[in-house]
Amino acid sequence: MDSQTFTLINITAMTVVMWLTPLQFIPFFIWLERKGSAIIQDRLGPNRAEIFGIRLFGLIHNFADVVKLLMKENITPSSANAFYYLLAPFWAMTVSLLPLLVVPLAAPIDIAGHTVRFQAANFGVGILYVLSITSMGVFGVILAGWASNNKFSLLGGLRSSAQMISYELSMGLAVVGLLMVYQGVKVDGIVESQGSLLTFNGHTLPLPNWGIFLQPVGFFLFLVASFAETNRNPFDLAEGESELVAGYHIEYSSVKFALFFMAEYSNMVVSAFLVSTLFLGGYQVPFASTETLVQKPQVTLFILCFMGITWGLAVGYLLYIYAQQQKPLYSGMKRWEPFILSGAGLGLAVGSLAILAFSSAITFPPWAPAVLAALLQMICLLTKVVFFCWLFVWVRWTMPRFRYDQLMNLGWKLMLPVALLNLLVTGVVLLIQK
Amino acid sequence: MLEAVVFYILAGVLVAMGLMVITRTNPIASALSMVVAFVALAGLYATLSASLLAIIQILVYAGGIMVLMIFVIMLLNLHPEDLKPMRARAGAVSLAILAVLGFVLGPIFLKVFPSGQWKMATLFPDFGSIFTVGEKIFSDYLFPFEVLSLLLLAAVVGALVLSKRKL
Amino acid sequence: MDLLYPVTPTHYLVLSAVLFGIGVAGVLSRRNVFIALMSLELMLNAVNLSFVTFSRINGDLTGHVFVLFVVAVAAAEACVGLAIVIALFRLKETVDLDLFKSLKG
Amino acid sequence: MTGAQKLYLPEVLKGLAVTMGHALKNLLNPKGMPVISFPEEKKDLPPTTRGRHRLMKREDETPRCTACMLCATACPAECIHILAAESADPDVEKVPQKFDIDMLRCVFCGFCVDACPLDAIRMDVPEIDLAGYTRESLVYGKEFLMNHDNKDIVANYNPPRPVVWTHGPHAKP
Repeated sequence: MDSQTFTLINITAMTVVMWLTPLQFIPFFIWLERKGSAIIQDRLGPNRAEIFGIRLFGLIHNFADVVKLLMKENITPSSANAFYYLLAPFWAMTVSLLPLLVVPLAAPIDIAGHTVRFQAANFGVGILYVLSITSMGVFGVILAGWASNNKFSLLGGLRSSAQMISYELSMGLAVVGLLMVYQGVKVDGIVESQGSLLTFNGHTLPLPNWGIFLQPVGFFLFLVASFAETNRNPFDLAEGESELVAGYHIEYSSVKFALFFMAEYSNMVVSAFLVSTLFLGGYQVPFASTETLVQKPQVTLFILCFMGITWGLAVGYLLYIYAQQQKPLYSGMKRWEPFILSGAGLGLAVGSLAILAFSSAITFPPWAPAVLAALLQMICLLTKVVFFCWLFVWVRWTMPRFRYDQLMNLGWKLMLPVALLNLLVTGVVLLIQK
Repeated sequence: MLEAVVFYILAGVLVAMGLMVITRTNPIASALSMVVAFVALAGLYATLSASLLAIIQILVYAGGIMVLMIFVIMLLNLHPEDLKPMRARAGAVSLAILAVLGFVLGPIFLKVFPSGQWKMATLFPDFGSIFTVGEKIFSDYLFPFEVLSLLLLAAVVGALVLSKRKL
Repeated sequence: MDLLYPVTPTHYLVLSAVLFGIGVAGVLSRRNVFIALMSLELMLNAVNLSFVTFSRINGDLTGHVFVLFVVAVAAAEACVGLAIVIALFRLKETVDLDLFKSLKG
Repeated sequence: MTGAQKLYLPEVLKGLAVTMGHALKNLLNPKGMPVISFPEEKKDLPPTTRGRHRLMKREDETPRCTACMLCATACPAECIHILAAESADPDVEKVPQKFDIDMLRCVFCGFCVDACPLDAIRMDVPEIDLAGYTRESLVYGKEFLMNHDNKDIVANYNPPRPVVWTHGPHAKP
């Protein structure tokens, strides 16, 4: 296989993977949202849907939802503009899947003379691509609001598009600060430069060279702006239930509603990926650069096993106490289910411990170090992404909704000046350091 | 061959959407066709290795100006009698004049500048990227750039003065 | 077939001319102020396409810089233009260009 | 708002700490959640709950109702449908041949109970999960209303205490 064919296959495969990644995250995210909101509000959350008695702590509810949404009546309002009405959900979904193409899942690795890249598209314009794609996302909302021919959806669409445009500015400026610090626009370059340790004035600080430490203000601006961009609480005025019923997707039912719903969650997954890639070092494992991981596979294995042990034990323990402390709540739940799952966690922990114990005896085949490093980096990135997914849920069930004038004031009178000031300070500091 | 296919697809979309813009009765439909036209134009810029401009085209035109336009169209509660279709005679006449002009000027143009006259130059690396364009702006065109920021400020203030009911 | 393939800069320039022509036709034949504004944008974009093409022909970035300026000016124009439209709409309750003739003597 | 509150962020962090505290507490001690898992566990309802209707019976197991139609007239939702028939008992003029209550229309106002001169209809069966798979299953007939009452409630039935007016025209000195 010549290198060109290999690159083509590599890019195609990664494109498919990056398109599917948000889709894979959506059921998990919805489950997280439901269970997270439940435990925040002292509830149990969904626990009823089952397949042959297996409930997986409410995860089966997503399948039930899919079936429900697919079987519902697919309504098109008679006075709606049919073409644009149909176009809107597809537009929203398509646009929400595109930005992930530039996010690298792991550092490129060399296997058998070929370089495998874990990034679908390495555009020269890098992160600007993401900004431009997200700016196209407004049209889905606007179209849905206008084409449904309903005053509530029109109001929702107008609100949400005004909000998205306003916060795009702060988001762009926060990214510009990052570009100034890392001296590049390409996403893989930004992630690579986050692998080293933080140096300030010639001193090396015991902190990774992450965007959150170099641009703390930019990080908060980007985070808040991404909450607003995804129309997420506390900025979900587009669907202010108390006044607009459901906002721009009020007239959508069945599959079309499912598309909007999925687009919303997929947007959040993309935001989580972007925040962790730009500001939390992406795939970089803190304090262990890619070279370290590739050259010392023992270290990689140790970290992997350590993660396996801790997570296995934590998950096992949580599920065990769940199984122990059931009131007759989940009546009809198979009693063995939590035990099996907690056993799996425990098994993961024990297996990791065993590998760790015998790791000095393992001789690595030549391809193994790079693959292990890539695996660890992917797990690291996914951990960060899951954390941000949880943050989205956490904030949603904590914050009340903003009022519209407060939202606009925050965007234009607080965040935009702060972002500009952040740029100024960053520029001055960079000049002094030179 | 691939370049030709890409060019003709993008050009076809661009011209079709341009025609849609001027023929649709409903301004929203026009504006959305315009968005698609801009995306096609961005693609054409990309084939001319102007990657930064392609992104700017989508970011500013499609994501900014057109959203503003659609926003205003929705904001003004247009009466149905406002939505007049294209005036067929005026459209036909203007297109006819343009076609005649094209048929007169086109051959002259092609005579003076034959198809093979211009070649795509060999490019220096990073042509059209954010760095090279930025370097050009902040070295040779610094003054116009600064003046431009003044213009934008004036536009912002002007728009505010014009559209706000009570200052 | 010779005319169509291979794609030369002339093709881009012809496309630019066609786009400009569509814009002119739009301004001439449509009285809806939004569509007239959009046709103006089409004309600006046609010119931008020429700039980029010439820039590509000469391997020089001046055209790109100019396009950026044009985009900025177009943004300013759209912003002020739409503000004027809103002000006029408040006055006349219409978006028909023919009815905006009060300045005419 | 003070300056720190205007910055939003410190207050946001405080709020996040509160919710995270709840989340962790409930994650580690799911038993502590104040949750009733409804269809299996039911909440104890107070004895004065206004629940589903039942028809009272005489000692000879015939309905007390004499099909006087006062309840059906008083009903604002028009959910009571009565068909009268001759009574076999010479002391009683009529009995309901049919006494249907459409629970899908009932608004649980209790006017029928107030209207009944014979105390033949009561709304004291503590059932609040009135659900069914068909509309027909929620139209309760005479047999159902007479025989499906909650025995405990019936045994301990305490009519509501009469209102004692402390002021106004009915006030007792």
